[in-house]
Amino acid sequence: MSNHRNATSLENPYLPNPARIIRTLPQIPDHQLFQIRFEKEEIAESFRHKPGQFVMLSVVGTGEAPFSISSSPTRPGNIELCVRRIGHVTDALFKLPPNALVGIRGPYGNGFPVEKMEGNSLLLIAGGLGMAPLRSLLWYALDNRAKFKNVTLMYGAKNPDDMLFKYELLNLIDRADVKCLLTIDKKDESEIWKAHVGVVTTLFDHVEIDPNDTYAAICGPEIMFKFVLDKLLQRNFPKDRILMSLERNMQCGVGKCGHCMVGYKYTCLDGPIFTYWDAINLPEMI
Amino acid sequence: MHKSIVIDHLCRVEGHGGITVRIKDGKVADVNMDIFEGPRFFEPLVVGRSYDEVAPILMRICAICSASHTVASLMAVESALGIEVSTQTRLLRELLVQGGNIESHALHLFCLSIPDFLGYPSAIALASDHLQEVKMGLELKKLGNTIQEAIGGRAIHSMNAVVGGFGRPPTREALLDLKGQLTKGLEQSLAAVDLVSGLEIPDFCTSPNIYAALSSDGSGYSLFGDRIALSTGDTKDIKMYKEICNERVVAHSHAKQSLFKGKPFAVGALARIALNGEKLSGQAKKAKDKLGLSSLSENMLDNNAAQAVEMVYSIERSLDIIDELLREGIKQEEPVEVRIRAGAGVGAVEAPRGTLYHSYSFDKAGRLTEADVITPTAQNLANIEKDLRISVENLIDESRESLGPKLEMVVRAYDPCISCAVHLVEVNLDEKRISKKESRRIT
Amino acid sequence: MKIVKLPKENLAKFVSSLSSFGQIHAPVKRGEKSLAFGPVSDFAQIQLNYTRTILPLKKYFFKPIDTMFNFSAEKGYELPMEEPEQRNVFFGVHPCDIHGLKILDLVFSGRYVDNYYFARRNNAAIIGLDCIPDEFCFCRSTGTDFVDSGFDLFLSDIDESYLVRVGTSLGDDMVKATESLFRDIEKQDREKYKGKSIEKRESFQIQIQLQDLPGIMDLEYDSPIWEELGQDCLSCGTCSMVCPTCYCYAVFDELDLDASSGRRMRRWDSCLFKDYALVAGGHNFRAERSSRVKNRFFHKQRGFVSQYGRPSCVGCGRCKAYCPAGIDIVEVINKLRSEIRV
Amino acid sequence: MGKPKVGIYGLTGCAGDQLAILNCEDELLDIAGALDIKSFPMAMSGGDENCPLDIVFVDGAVVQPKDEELLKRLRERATLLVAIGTCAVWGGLPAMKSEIAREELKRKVYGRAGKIFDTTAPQHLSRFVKVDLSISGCPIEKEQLLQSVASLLHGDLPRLPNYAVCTECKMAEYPCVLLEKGQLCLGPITVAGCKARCPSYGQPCIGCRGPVEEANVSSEVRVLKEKGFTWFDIQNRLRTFAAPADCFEDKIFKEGANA
Ligand SMILES: Cc1cc2nc3c(=O)[nH]c(=O)nc-3n(C[C@H](O)[C@H](O)[C@H](O)COP(=O)(O)OP(=O)(O)OC[C@H]3O[C@@H](n4cnc5c(N)ncnc54)[C@H](O)[C@@H]3O)c2cc1C
Ligand code: SF4
Ligand code: SF4
Ligand code: SF4
Repeated sequence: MSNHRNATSLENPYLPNPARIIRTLPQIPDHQLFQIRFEKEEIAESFRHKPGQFVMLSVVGTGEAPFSISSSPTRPGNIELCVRRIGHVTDALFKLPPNALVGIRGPYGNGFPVEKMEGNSLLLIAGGLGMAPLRSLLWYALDNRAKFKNVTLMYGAKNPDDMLFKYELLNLIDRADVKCLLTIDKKDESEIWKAHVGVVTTLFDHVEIDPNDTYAAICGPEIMFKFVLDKLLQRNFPKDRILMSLERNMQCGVGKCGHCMVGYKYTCLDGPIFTYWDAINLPEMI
Repeated sequence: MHKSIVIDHLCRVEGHGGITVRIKDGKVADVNMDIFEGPRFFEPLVVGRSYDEVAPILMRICAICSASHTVASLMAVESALGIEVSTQTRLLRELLVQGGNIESHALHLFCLSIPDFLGYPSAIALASDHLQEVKMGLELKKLGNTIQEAIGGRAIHSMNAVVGGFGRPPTREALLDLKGQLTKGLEQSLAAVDLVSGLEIPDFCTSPNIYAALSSDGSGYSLFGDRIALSTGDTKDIKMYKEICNERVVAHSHAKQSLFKGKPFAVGALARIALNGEKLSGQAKKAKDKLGLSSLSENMLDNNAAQAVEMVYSIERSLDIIDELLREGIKQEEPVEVRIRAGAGVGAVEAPRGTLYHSYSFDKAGRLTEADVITPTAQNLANIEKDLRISVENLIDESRESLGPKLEMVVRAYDPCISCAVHLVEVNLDEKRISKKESRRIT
Repeated sequence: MKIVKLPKENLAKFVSSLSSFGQIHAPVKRGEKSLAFGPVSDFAQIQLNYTRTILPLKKYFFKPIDTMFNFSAEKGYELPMEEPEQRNVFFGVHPCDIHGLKILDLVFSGRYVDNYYFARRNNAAIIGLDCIPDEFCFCRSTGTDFVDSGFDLFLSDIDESYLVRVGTSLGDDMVKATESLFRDIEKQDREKYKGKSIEKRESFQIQIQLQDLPGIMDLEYDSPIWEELGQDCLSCGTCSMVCPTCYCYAVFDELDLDASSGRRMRRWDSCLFKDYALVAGGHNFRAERSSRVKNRFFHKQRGFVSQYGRPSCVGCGRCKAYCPAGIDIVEVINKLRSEIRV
Repeated sequence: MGKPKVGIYGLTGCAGDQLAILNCEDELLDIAGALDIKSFPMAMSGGDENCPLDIVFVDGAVVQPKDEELLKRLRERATLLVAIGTCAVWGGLPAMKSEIAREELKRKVYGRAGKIFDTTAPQHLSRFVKVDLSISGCPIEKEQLLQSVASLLHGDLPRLPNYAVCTECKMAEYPCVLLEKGQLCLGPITVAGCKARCPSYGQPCIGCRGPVEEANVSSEVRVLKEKGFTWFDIQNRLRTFAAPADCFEDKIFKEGANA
């Protein structure tokens, strides 16, 4: 007989833990921040994650989907997920009544290599919903400010109404310990927008970066990746200091179902954070 | 008789139909049973198809009597190609047809007719006051479906019954299981007879009818037979079915009508009981006597009682068939091998609503060259119009509101494939009696 | 390893005796030509000289469709009451299929352990049986024509007897339970076994080189072969279903009519399906059928090697034998290689 | 949340999918209890033919102007329109094609009297209106119907299989009728959901559920030709249940004829 006789005694990694949506904060159209707390206090208290990790969220009767944890591990207790309404599960999630029961399991994925990143400068580049995972990293860095050199955020949205965590981020603009560069693609005459205008890459003109003591973390739509990478590579950024979060179809989150496989890596186990070096070595990664 | 009528026919009429009645000067001018169901041109479309494709296509003429269509179609193909099937196949096919009969009759009685007699719009509404009865009806209906599924592979549109036999005959265990369910069903069908015996049957559509049904050589009541017997005393070989079903195209209908010697005739459960009722035995015979169906009925509304009797019959017969199959030992036999040749053949089955004919010709490559399908409802249409006319004449003084439902009741008694059985009655009464020439058309 | 001998005339008795160790499953006829593993009550049902069953043994441990747990609006997600898994004895498992199970063991263990798989796997006894390759088998090329572990007993045909290798203590118990049926092996048995082994080796009709394939796959990533295969492939999923090492699955929730309770289910999935790499919003990472076919080959022959140090193909020939479009893994590999040579 | 208001209607077809609803004998009263069935002409009298509906189930194909009118009216009344059955989803048998033109068919069946009937080229519902959910099958499978009703009650659309009959056939380990018996099987290009009913009885899939998304028809045709089937027979089978589907359009047919 096989040598896995004791495996049954382990807990079931697929079974979601009961949790409740304790608060929903509308962000922009079809995007909401969900504050979720595990029903079992011991789980709520002991739950720890790394920035960049994700959870599998189940809406009872509809299904399950992966979401990055938007809150920082430095502020445990509740988990925050910033969700875009786009399909079955997310639609059902948006329709749930207050305090609804959901299922959460995780955290999964590798997360950002924060230990390695410590002692370096951070350059966070986000577009659209890409801010969701980067927000976790941002607050992790700000709450552990002494461990990092310069912290810079570049975040672009189509217009001010499309900017996630807008007020939270606008408040950072005046902070001295972080360089928060917010930009919108185009400015409308009527808008009172004091920050930058133009695509994210134009923000590179406003920063000095030393590629050899900086980690860049990029998260956003595909086309943004391409242009941002061009900029970073022009500045001779080492390919293994460029970190990116990838999205794939995930049905299990724990490296079994196969869907998130790229080349020979599982996005759910070996990712979702990959270095650019990984990416160019994995077929179909980007 | 219109000589110009082509030989091919439209088959299915279930679905969207209607009634148009015109009364002029206190006299009935026109009574039309209209069929608006979109034509599907089954017969010419199936021309050119290989012999084994014919049944899967033509069984889909009708969902509710697809078992009968399947078997009639296979019999016609086999008769054309000279294929002899095994006794086991014949028994299984009969079982399939009995299953269809149980399902169809239960559906008609409990979901369409009984609510009618008791003044409810549907079985669902009926269930709020008579839950047990409705549940029983649904269980009987399910029994019919279970048989069709076990034998035909699917409750609607069997795929297991094929030319020459069955893809996979049921196992002994499956038959034993059916037997258990049938035994329970027999009790319920007797309760259904009691229920029907309590219904008050109005007599406004009473008039002499000519009945037609298949007649078998055997001693028992049957849904199969090589001859057509009529209550006029005439008999015909099924191959001569056209002499009975002289079809004509009528302007108000997408379906054609049948006349025998220029006269309308009726097929269906009541016709069968009228012609072959003496051959019933066991509980079915008792049920027939209990429901007073001993003499030739002139009231088509008695068809519901006839269906109740047949439900008992079909269950008893199914039990007999299963016993015979078990006695002989069910064999996992392959369908008979087909030797393709040119030929023509007719298959006929007593479907729930009456005699169903499929008639085909094949060329020497086994491709269909001609198909003719006559459904029971098509045969009944002229008789329905006759009964409607009588009813209108008998009820001429009634208001439009009370006349309409009664006419629907007449149509529904024929069980003309369910969807057209209900609500498509357009009553156009005399202008003098109604200010506007309004019409009521639902759907 | 303990090795004994079972005279062929004792096989029926021995197999019947196994029922005290669990329900016996063995290859039985399915249709006219096909075979399948199924429960047997009568030794005569067992097809001893079979080549392959339609599905490999994975169907028992990783079921085609399986309930994971239940849910309800009030209670959330709950594991159903655990029923003790039935003990099964699988008789007549060929080496490639044993290797297939060993690969699934790897996949379903690791950091996260798939209990559904192991609960059943741990209640299974495997009795292997040697075989003669047919025109589809290439397990010699994949190094899976012999096994040295993963079975409780393994039977090799040495003419009048079976040479029986005892792989586990459970296997030993099985032998012990009917000790009188077994004999000690003698010198000529050992010679026969070696002879048979050579005979088997020489009877392979297909040989392919796989050791350097990962590198070649990388080189041929953009080969026009993939485009051609994409045109032929029907995306029917057959290859994934029948493969002993395809383990992908999809998860879905099945609701009861009350619209508030139900079950979370999983079913076998295939990377050949259009939806496989589709993500919300409509982006499909493998929208082209050619990229999906390529993925299947890459995962088996390239990706799995990086992950687990060996390809996941065990050379059972099922995908080749059952692909309606006639896509032939051996031919594909040979084509990839010959393109290199040019 | 109140019970959804529901209508169940049929256009031109065998009404098998409405019957399939009635065939859920064990669940029928529960369904009727969970839904507010406003109209179901096949099974109830006195339905409300004007009220707005949350969900309308429609079976049958559009083969005459009357069907089109009814369909459009139902679309206006309903929030969600669910096509049930292959006729509604793909045209089904009413849209079956042959070499003969429709006018000719009419003449053949009705003679000169046929002139009085209006018919149009048979089409599936999505050619006329937006269809929110398609449940195919000839007839639909009870399980899929119940699954769909449950999801609709829950406020979602169900996720129905989007893979081929072959997959289900293999999952159930039926011998392949194409390879083992050499039968003309459409399993590789037909959408799953029936649990491979026909192969389970040793019969070929005749495609009654219509094509799977992205069906590779040209490859299927090639495979069947290699197995020795004539184009005539292949073509007939392909255009039995889903002739109007894009994947069976003329181009493919020309290719198939020549291939
Ligand atoms: C690591 C990771 C982190 C993410 N983080 C975030 C985040 O922070 N915020 C956010 O908004 N989104 C995030 N996403 C994306 C998010 O997971 C998707 O938006 C979510 O899965 C949408 O689910 P849905 O059911 O609403 O959408 P759907 O489109 O209905 O379904 C989503 C997935 O289910 C599959 N699916 C759809 N239909 C079927 C079917 N019939 N059968 C089987 N499968 C089907 C699709 O392939 C699709 O990938 C993340 C994704 C990943 C991988
Ligand atoms: S890829 Fe093909 S030959 Fe290899 S193990 Fe899978 S089914 Fe067998
Ligand atoms: S079995 Fe063949 S046709 Fe089917 S998905 Fe696999 S490679 Fe494609
Ligand atoms: S196997 Fe094919 S023809 Fe048979 S029921 Fe399924 S889809 Fe219909």
